[in-house]
Amino acid sequence: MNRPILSDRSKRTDALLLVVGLLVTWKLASLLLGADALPGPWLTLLQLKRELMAPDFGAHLAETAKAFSIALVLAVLGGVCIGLVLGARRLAGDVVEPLLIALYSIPKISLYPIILLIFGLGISAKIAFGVIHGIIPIIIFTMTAVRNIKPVLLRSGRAHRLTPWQTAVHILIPATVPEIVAGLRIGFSLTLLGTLIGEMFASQRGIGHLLMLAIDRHNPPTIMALSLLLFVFATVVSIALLQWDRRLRHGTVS
Amino acid sequence: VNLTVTHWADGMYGAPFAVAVEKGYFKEAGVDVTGFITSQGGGTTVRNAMASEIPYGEVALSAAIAAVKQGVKLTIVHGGVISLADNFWVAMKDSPLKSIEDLAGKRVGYSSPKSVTDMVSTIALTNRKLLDKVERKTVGSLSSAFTALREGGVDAIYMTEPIYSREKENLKIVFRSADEIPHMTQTVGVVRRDYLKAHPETIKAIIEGRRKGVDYLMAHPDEGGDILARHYKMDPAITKAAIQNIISVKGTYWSPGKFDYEGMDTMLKGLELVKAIEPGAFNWKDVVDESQLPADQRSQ
Amino acid sequence: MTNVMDGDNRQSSSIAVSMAYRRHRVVLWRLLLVVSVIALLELASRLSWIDPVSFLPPSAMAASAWHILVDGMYREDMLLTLSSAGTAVVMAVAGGFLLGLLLFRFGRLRRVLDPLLLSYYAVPIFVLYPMLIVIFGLNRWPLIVLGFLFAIVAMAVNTLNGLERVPAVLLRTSKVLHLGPLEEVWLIKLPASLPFIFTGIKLTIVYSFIAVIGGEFLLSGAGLGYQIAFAYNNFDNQTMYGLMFLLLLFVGVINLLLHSAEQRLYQRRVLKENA
Amino acid sequence: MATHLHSVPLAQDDVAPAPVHINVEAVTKVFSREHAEPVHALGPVSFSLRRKEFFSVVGPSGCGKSTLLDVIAGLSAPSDGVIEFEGKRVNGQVPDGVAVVFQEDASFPWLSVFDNAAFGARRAGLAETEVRERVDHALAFMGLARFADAYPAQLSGGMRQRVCIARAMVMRPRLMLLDEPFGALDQQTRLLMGEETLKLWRETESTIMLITHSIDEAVMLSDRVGTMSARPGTFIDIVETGWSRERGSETALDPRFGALQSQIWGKLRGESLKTLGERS
Amino acid sequence: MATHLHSVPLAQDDVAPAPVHINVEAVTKVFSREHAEPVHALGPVSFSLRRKEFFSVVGPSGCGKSTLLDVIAGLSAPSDGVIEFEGKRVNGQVPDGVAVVFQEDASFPWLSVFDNAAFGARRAGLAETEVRERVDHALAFMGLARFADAYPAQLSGGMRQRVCIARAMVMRPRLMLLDEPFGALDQQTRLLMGEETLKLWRETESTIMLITHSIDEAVMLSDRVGTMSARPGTFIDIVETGWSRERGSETALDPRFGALQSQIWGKLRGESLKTLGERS
Ligand SMILES: Nc1ncnc2c1ncn2[C@@H]1O[C@H](COP(=O)(O)OP(=O)(O)OP(=O)(O)O)[C@@H](O)[C@H]1O
Ligand SMILES: Nc1ncnc2c1ncn2[C@@H]1O[C@H](COP(=O)(O)OP(=O)(O)OP(=O)(O)O)[C@@H](O)[C@H]1O
Ligand SMILES: [Mg+2]
Ligand SMILES: [Mg+2]
Repeated sequence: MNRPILSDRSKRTDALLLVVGLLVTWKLASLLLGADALPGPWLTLLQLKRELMAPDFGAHLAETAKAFSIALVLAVLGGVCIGLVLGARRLAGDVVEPLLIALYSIPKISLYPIILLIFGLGISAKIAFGVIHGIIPIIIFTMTAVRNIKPVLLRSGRAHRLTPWQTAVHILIPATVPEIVAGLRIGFSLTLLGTLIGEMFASQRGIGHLLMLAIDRHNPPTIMALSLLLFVFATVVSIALLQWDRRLRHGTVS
Repeated sequence: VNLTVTHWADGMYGAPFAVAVEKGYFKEAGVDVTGFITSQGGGTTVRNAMASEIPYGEVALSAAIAAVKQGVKLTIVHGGVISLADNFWVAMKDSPLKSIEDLAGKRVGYSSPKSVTDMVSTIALTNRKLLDKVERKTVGSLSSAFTALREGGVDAIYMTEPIYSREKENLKIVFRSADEIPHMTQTVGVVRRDYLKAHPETIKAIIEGRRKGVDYLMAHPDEGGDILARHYKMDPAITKAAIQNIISVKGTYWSPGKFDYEGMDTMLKGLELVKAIEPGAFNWKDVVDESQLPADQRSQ
Repeated sequence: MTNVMDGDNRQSSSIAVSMAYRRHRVVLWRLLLVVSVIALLELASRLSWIDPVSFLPPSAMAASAWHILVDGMYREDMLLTLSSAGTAVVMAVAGGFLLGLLLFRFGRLRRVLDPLLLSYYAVPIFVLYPMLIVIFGLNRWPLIVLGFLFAIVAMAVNTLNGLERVPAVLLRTSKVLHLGPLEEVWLIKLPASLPFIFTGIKLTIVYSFIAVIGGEFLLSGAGLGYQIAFAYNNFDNQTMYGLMFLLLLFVGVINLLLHSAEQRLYQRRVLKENA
Repeated sequence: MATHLHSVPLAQDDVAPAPVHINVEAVTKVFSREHAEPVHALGPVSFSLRRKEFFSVVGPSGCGKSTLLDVIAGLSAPSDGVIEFEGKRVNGQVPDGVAVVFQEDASFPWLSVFDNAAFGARRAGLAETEVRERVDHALAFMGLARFADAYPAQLSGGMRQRVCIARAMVMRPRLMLLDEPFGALDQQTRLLMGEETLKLWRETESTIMLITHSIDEAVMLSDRVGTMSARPGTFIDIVETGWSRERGSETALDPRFGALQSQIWGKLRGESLKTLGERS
Repeated sequence: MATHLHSVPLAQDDVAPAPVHINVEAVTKVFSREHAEPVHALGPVSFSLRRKEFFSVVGPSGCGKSTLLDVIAGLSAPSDGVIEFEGKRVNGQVPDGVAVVFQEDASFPWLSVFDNAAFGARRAGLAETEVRERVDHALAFMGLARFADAYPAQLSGGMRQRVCIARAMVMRPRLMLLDEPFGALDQQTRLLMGEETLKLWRETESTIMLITHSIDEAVMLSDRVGTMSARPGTFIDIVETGWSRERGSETALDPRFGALQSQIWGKLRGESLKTLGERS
């Protein structure tokens, strides 16, 4: 129960270990599969540098960043709110959950005509794609967590005459922070994925478009370079969320 | 405004558009074209085109036919790419395969059932009476096709320009689709019907601009290659090689606007052959409108 | 107790009705919701509020689905997809659970891998497809592995969430009772974290299907996903919505079965009040 | 407003009949279980509490005491019967002015001891200085001053329970419902806490209903002690102790103490035997 | 094997010195907390239990009783010191033949009462008929016979605790560690359970260490009672009661009972005051 407190140094060693381990695995895989199928780390980095230097890369990045950040805000706010409601209202949750999950499983690309119809071409279609990809996992994670809160904590909330809003802010959310953060982390990545997929279809700008182009033109170095970029970005955010989670959790786990 | 062009940036269909934008032909004709939209798959491209500010696009003929058959209200207003000059079947450089006849007993990869590559390989092999001697496999997109070829999963795959020109050190052409099927229309220009009625002059301007682009391209293929390279963000050597490669094949590739009804019929038959569409009467008269073409490009 | 339960007949029959309502209200509400949404869509598309080129009335979808089923023309594709997705689900559930356990057990491993676990969803996973072809060859396995890779992390994360929520006193009890590591997993950790595991399984199913079908959609030449994509590109709304309808129905039914199994397990643990 | 008063006479040191603070009438609770016969947990129970009264409930394990508390607090609806608090019907909501300390540990693991104690007061919108003052006082009162910055996971069972009492105390409620709040405390601390509760009760003038397992505690602290039967719990006896408001642990020396204690003891013995008597 | 015996004389009815069953030497426990000074929770504590002894521990809330139990059971490692059970050092593992009932509710919510009680015995590989027999007996013993098919969520707090006791009982352990097992029971049930525990103890011949908050209970049931100081808990007193093995609740009538009770009471008062005395 009393875990040794980790020194910063061992944390740093862990991180280093991870990065080195990944690079080595990558390099080995690349040697094994051939640099044509899987460009190695160095090649990818060079390509990434080239991509970053491209004059209009900034515009693509900005486009994606804008669509993604809006989608993320919508997915997170919507997902957490809906998840809280569905978790707290057992009946509503029971009714809706299986439907939500079933709906989520249809290939979202085939919803494209409908989205095009509603949002037209352009950024709002991309945002919609991002949101529909990211929101459901956030809802499900939040809902599951809320349902598993110790009942006596909810009863305490009622005994303090909390409004539903207060209950959410002061009990449901803090009691479920670990799961919400896990949901956010998955939701974050899936929203990004959704936005990219949206860009592959509905746009001539953005990282997703570049990626699709690279796939269509069969350009493995570019594919790898962009994937690396996305991966590093998502990892950095993931680490930040994790750190935040740890801060919020102090004392909860002994 | 944006125009929709299928396979913009990874196919050769966009070359006249790139030239027309660069040389200001569109502006001269009276439309201010600033960019191009493309997307995955023919159907999406048509949908995107129909949803754009100017609901016009140069799209795959197969997608246009399917759309019309399903009741999308569009009109075909000009011919686009009317030969298969950019379409090859290739093997690895060190492969012994040299011609279509060598494919007997081998495995050939096409993208997916009912696709144009399915159709082209079916027609070509049928013409050579090889269809039952060749094992045809689906290999998906160019990336996975390439991988399959390299790993020996198949012996030959489909290939298109300008990717071919980029990869040509590794590849050799087994046969050219255009040699087997001389006439086949790949793309056409389509417009939403109501828009055509309301703004015929815009469409006329687009067709005119594109035509000048085609003319320039034929007259100055090297400069055309440079322009295309800028728009596609590619190495000019590659685009130049691709254009040269296409021009070297006999017959027209980029139609200045004129329809090639024979090639369109071939496409229609081919689609029926691979069961991509239901067989049945299809009358070009109902969907084609030649009124916006320059006089010299009309059929009669 | 008897004098409370034995009201007059009318009252007890109204109690019976309300009990029946209680027992089935979830199903009733769900039905009501589905029916009203479908009715709305039907109305909207019949009255052409929605462009008929983009959308079909649900009744037409159902009819088309029925037609497809009876006709059997896509049977092979469906079986292909279902078997691939099914394999992916089984692998991902087992693998994800194990991974979750490992991460829970080895804090260091977890600290090392944690940041990667979720960020990998950000990379469009089908860029891996060519590599998978190299590894597994030109067959169904690359798709199955795609489904597996896409789903395993959701399962692992949920397992981890669940394990973290196992009350410490139960783990201490298991130590006192000398349970071996396997027994502890099977008899304590698994049942105690079951709600989270269930969520994991549900998401696993969804993700496996998404990846397999999405993969077919973009990369392959066979399967439900490919047929949907083809119908989509061909503006063949009948077939596309018919197939989607079948898919929805199938995943929906699986989920409902899971949901009801979960409910049955839950009932014992959760306070069910008759107020 | 119900004017029904329980038949037990009022405490001697009250001159005029104190107004009814809470009134429970013919309340029952039946839990239905799926695939099993329903459990009749409580009642019918009828009684009322006077304003500022200290009322204790004792009864065998599983007889429905916690259920009764839930129903009174408005945390669960009775299957039958009516509860009125300050003249208004309690209806699926905890009325204003009521604080509850549950039998289980209800401390919020994500809040420090200080924030736990401050929780209710902050939600009620008290000024932060006022909150700080009250919480400091309550924590000191509970012997937790040095643990203000600790988190519940770092406390012993009894300390956590004290955190919950502090949280209720800070609210200065008009009615306090305490479900075996000293259950995890040692006897001596329990005694001290009992005396402190009396002091609190006198100071704040709140009505208290205390569920306890200790007959001594019940007799020592209360104006009246209700004894419940085995499940389904009903009151088989409500005795008036007759202590003055200024009482303390010295009541234990009063000759009546022993008599009251053995009266309740006698009643309870039979019921507990009944509960355990289901043995073969 | 350690032959060190505690200096307190043996129970009178033992003729020869009983062998040492468990030996605790100079054990301390310090919890380190992140961003806060470490908490010295326990010790140094040294004592030993004889085989078949009934030993009770009383002490103020938060003094380290549960911590002591954890350390003895091998559930957490001491910061310092050595524990030996049956001559073998306890080393991060619960030794065979030890059963523990925790202060918190440790029933498995997904198992029925019967399966909860049968859990340990089934794991130990007993034949199902044997398991059934033992469980039926234990549940009847605990007054839970009619709830064999219920699930913990449908039980009251006291009933759940009884389920956990039944689970430990079914194991027939050589050493039983009970952490305030009757905490959620009413006084009368508690008394009855205490007597039943004595019966169990005599029948099964196991050594029992009981942590309790009730001095009466401790004195009534035990061979020896240890009183702990405020945190960090150490034994400030270990008294021998001198009851015969065949005792029951009638020990309360023994003249020595009162004396023992007030001796412990006296020691404990100061410590509890110290604990609560941190108040301003
Ligand atoms: N949710 C429920 N479903 C079914 N039965 C229940 C439920 N909650 C309580 N009961 C039953 O109601 C009875 C009374 O429970 P309650 O918790 O009120 O007892 P209690 O008097 O507080 O006991 P204790 O002193 O042990 O805490 C018990 O027999 C229990 O089995
Ligand atoms: N994980 C922990 N981290 C920090 N401090 C702890 C931890 N666990 C216990 N403590 C501290 O150790 C001390 C003793 O705790 P313990 O649970 O042993 O008390 P106890 O005697 O059992 O009390 P009670 O009678 O209230 O159950 C307490 O002061 C508590 O704050
Ligand atoms: Mg209770
Ligand atoms: Mg303790």
